[in-house]
Amino acid sequence: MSFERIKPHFPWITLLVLVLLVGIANPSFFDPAGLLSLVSDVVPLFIMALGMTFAIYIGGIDLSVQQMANLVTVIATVYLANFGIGVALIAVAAGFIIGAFSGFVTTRLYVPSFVSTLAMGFVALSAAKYLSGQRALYMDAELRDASFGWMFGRTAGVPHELVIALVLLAIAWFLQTRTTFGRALKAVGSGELAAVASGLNVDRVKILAFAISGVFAAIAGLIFSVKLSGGDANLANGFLLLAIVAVLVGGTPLTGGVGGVVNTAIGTLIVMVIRAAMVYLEIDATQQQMVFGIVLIAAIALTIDRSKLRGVVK
Amino acid sequence: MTDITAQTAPRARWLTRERIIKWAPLLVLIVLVLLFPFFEWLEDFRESKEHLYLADSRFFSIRNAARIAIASTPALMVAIGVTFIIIMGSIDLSMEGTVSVCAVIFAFAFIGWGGTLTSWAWLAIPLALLVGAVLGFINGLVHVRLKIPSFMASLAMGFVGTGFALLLTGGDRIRVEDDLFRSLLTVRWFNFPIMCYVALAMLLIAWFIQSRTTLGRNFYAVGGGEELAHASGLNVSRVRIMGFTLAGIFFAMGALLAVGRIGIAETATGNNFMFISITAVVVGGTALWGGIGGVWNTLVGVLIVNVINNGMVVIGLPSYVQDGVLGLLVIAAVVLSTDRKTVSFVK
Amino acid sequence: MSFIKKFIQQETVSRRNFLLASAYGVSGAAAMRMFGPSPVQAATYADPTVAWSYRNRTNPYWNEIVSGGEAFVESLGKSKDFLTHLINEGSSEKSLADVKALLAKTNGELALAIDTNDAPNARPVVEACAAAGAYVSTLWNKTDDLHPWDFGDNYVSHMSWSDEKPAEQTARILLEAMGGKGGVVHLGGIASNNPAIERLQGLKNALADYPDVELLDAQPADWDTQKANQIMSSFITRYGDEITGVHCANDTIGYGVLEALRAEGMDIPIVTYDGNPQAVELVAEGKILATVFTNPHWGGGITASLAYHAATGAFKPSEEPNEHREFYGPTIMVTPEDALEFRANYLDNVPTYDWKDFWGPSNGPIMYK
Amino acid sequence: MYELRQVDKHFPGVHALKAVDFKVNRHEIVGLVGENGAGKSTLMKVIYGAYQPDGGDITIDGTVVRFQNPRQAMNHGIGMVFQEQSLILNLTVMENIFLGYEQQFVKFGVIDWKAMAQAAKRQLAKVKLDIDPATTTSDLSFAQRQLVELAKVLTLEERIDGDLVILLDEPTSVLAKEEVELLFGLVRDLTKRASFIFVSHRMDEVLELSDRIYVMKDGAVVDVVAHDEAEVDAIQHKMVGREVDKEYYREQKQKPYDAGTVLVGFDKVSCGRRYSDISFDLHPGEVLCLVGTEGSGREAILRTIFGLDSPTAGTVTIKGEPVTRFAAQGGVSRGVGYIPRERKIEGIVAGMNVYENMTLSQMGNYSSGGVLKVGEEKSLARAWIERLGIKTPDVYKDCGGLSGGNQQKVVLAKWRSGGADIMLLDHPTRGLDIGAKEDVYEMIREMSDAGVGIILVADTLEEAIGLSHTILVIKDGAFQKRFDGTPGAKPTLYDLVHHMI
Repeated sequence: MSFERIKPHFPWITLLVLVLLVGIANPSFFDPAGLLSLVSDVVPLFIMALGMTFAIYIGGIDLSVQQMANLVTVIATVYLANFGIGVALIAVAAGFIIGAFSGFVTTRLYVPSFVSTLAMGFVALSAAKYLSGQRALYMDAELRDASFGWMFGRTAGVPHELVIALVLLAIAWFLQTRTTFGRALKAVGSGELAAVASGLNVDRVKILAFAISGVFAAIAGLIFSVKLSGGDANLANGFLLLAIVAVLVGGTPLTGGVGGVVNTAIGTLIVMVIRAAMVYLEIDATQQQMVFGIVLIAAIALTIDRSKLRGVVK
Repeated sequence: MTDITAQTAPRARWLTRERIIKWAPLLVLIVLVLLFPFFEWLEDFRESKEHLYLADSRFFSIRNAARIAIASTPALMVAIGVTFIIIMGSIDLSMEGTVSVCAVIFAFAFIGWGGTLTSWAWLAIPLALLVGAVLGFINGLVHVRLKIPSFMASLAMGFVGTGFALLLTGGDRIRVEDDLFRSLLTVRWFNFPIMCYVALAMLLIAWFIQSRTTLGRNFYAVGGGEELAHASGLNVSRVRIMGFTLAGIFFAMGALLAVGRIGIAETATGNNFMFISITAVVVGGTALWGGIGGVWNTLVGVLIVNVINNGMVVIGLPSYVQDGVLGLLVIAAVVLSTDRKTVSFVK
Repeated sequence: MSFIKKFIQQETVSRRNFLLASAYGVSGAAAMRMFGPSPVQAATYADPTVAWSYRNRTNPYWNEIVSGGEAFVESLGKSKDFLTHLINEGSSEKSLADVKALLAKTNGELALAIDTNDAPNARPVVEACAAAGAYVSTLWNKTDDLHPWDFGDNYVSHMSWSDEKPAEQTARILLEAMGGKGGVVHLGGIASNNPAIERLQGLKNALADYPDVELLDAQPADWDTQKANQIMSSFITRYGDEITGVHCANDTIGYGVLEALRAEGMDIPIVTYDGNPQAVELVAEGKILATVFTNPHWGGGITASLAYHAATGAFKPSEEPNEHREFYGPTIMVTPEDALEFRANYLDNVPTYDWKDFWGPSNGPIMYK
Repeated sequence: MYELRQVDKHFPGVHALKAVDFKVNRHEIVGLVGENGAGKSTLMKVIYGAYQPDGGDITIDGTVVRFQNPRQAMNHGIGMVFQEQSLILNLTVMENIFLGYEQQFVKFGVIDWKAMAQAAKRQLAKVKLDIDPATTTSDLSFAQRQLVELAKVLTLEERIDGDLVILLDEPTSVLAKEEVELLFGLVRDLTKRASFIFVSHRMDEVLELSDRIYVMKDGAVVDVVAHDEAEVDAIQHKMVGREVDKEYYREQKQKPYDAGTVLVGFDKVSCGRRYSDISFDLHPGEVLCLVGTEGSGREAILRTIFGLDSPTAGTVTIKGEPVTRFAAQGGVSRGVGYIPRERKIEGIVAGMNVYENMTLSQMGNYSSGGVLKVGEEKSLARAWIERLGIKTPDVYKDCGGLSGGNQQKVVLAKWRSGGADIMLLDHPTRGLDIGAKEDVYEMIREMSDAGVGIILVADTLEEAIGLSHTILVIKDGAFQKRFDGTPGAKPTLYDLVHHMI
């Protein structure tokens, strides 16, 4: 039984073990400033994974997040001059609308989220290409600093990015555990039919989950855009699979109802450590991807709590 | 008193809702095939040019059909492979890696063993299929034995595959120049290159597996009710692993045709197959929750996706709206082919 | 041209004009007060780590770049493995994260050569290097408002290629081969990439002198062979025999186009770009009319060399003139006549370059429009 | 020939089988009766190999055997006809019949569909079912599917040389009278070849068919009676441990309802093919029982009231207001509570704890501005745990880990605490042990006293008769007859069955 009791803690134990392994192999990994910088760089990915958690938590998936972020980098860059910090609102609104539409297509039109979000991602990509005129755009530095300079300073040595991430994590955690919406999410993820039979408006909950995923993706895109002070229709490429991996490795399986945003924070850190390990352990460039895959299988095999995957494993 | 021993009454109406939904993907395909020539006609009409609908269409021509067929063949192979998995209610995302590895190993072996089909190099073909089978088998083992949901297991296996292909090539691309092998693309029978017939043959084999073999039928049993199938004495784990192995073989076939089409094997050979093949499967009417659909649906799905891609360029749609239009059309196609009355909820 | 396309293009043009006016109009000059660290006397290192960060290993272009980087470290009397590789897989996020990880690992004792994958990513990479005291040289991608001289010594140099002129030259070769009439299609790179934009512009410049040639269509093929293959077959459907020439944004696109033509039994002139060995081979066989060699081997080596020598203090970047900090790389036109000779000189026997001759083969300062 | 000796089976928190001795002789039909939760289904699962016993032996002809899975049991001649539909609906009839044993029709790797169809025909002929074996199973009626199940098990006849033991789990629950007789005729014929274990709730049928009857209670065999000595009353007494009397269904607590007020009004309501032209009124304090066979439309009526299904014709009024928009949220806000039959799937959310489940339908009452007041939720849960005697270590216990009766209590608590005054109970006692059932009956009476209108779809007819004020018999979606259930003047089982089938 003691093994059963340890199980839920596997994600962070895995993280700890990985950190120790890398650190032992190369002690410079433990340099606090370096670690802090590593962690703050993974923030956009983390925020995207945070949003994705909501989609996966109800048993779906959101494949539009990367294109959503692409679109937002373009929106932010194009409209910064007109609206200043107001582009944040536009970005969030765009994320909400596109996410909600994906959710609508999934719940009301019965298109599996795997396909509906993929398709909506294409729509967002088209919008990004159109808005950007298919060019890489960059922000005017003064305008960027005036509106979003606060995002990248440091207070008492703590990067503001990290603070933003923690605040968003806190919000997401609060949403998940302390609100009626979060409770409804859990009910939908663990037992949709029971949620229906309890009179919950399941469709609305699901649509909202996708909308939130869109909003977080938009925030991730915005931060990334400001960080890179520019935008184009491909800027956020490479986020999607990593964001999914971060959620899964954290121990939120695709079956829904298990895991949550804190798991995603751990999952993102695991991904970060694995990736940094490639650099720290000097893995040969041609071997990195294969090593990543193998470590991933091991990490997932360790972190998923099979006793909670009720029924058959598909 | 109802007489239970009698045959269920034949459907009175020919055009039932179920039947329409069953054939919806094909209807969508036909509509698309007629729609794009309409835009061509409209364009010429606006410019007051002579244009007889369909007859003067460039899209609606044998030669373009061949082009769409060529573009479809590798994706069709990959999509057929994943169809079996989806019928079981699982999913396989490892195709990009598997295709790359098979393509690269095939090319190395082919070049190394003589470089032409008339030498022992033909052995590279069975070797590639074997490699595909082995990768699929490992994928299935990871999924079934480690009890990792197939989504995660195959996603990670896909990373491993792509990484392995990169390790093999070191980033180089290998040209396969043998004229005999390339006759897949260059030699045409009845306007269609040989690779189309190869793909057709593989489709028939897949159909045969699906409809005439125990394994194929067991996929449906697992997808229709895994626990019930288990209770009936079916070795579900074995069926699953076999399914992933079979999918690997079809991925390898896709790799061979992809190399046949471009003449180049590289780590990037597998790129873009993942989303296109799963989209095609779903658009064709095979449900992601398993049990329904089949390889003919997948053929229709692959054709729908490729017809859209080809047609959008042919009618001169600007490139930046093409992605969005593809997305919306895919949603529309899936909506039309989903029987909303039999589905309780979808995630 | 399709009316749908016309309509949307008109829309785009007005949108783009609006966009340019808004993005560039307010303030042109880049201000580095808040973000960039103020230039200070930079520390130098006796034996910095040398790293190359690039897109992927699946494109022969990057393999050439890397071979240059490796040749350079070997010229230092070290083994090839001394060069650290960072591969971003087309992800700006990974590109930046990997650089940060390496900076942390080396504690800033780093000479980095990098293509940042996307222009906007250059700024945070350079800023991170400067903040850590590392030395960085960039290749290809950076935004126009980012300049080495704003960072003292740490941002050593930026090399790019002016693709417009060479692309125009290949286009002229193509248009001549077409007999100055007919229709041409262009298959481009990832639309937002600078080289993709310049190479298409080169074609358009050349077309101005050939009024009888129509640019039938131009679509992005994302530097991808398979995508190029599919787009080309669709072009053949749409335009059929109207296509009498193909202008490709790079060699890998060209391979896909050639195979599409081969499937149709068509034989029309095409030109490409980059001068990969396989493409040079095809030029020699006459299958490709021209490609442009940008000498990625030299580019890869010299970028690493510049960063390395600045890091060791062998030269002081801030004392160099601006044209030594931002300059164009060399371009060599490869045509069927000189393909064999070219191959013998550059590919079969890779020349041994003097990696301290930083600016010898370069091609003048970068000009902004 | 087939024998279980001192078989034990434990589940977390439950001693499901207690030293069970069980024996089947050649050519014998053995009846197995017991209340739900008495351990019948666990025993059957042990017999056909789905569960492995923790203690004791299984012997065939004196040899100890151990089955790892159902297939091994099948290879020893033990087959099962399932109560729940165990056919895979997207497969054809013949594929279902030979699922897992297709190899006999495979020549050179190819399935010979013709041979399989012929073989399937032969199997179907055994159960006198004349359908095309290539029919997709989902197109069959429930009764046809039941016969296909039997045909599937009978393939053992060809496959196994030794003795056969066939379990029939509630095979008659969806069959009409003639069909039942046909089935019994078949079974008697087949005793030449096989032994049967017959499990049913219909006591008369068990008595009619079985040579010996095992009676189970609380995981143990409490009696074995021979056919000739069997008496319904005595067996029922053994099953429930005491007289099945008025006390059991709390008939003494049944009080007249308030006929002046109408809570739910159905006026000529139809819902597609499920039911048509149904009219009734539900009053405060009334227990209205819908009686009919499986698929007769009982559940669909409940779902309409709750708002899950929209009627196609007619008017539904709840508390005087005609319902125009059918959605579960509307049902809940009108004070309707629904206790679904599939307790584990629709009743509770496994993976959520006790208080989370209890407030699921009424989160608005335990939150302000969307923020949950977890403290109040917990005190609510504690109050109801005490009030209903829910056995759980604490309020944090995952409801998926509670026993069936306690799960049902959580569901009841969910609705009662939310103030529902119209309760829809779909098989509320299914799978509960006697004590838990009595708790449920007690609660039904309590609710009834409190003026709650209850519509009940009961697990057994006895239950329906015992509990209800009013009984509506429905057959094939159409209203048949209304019975008044005033204590002392209750209809008999026969009255109801007569109209049901």
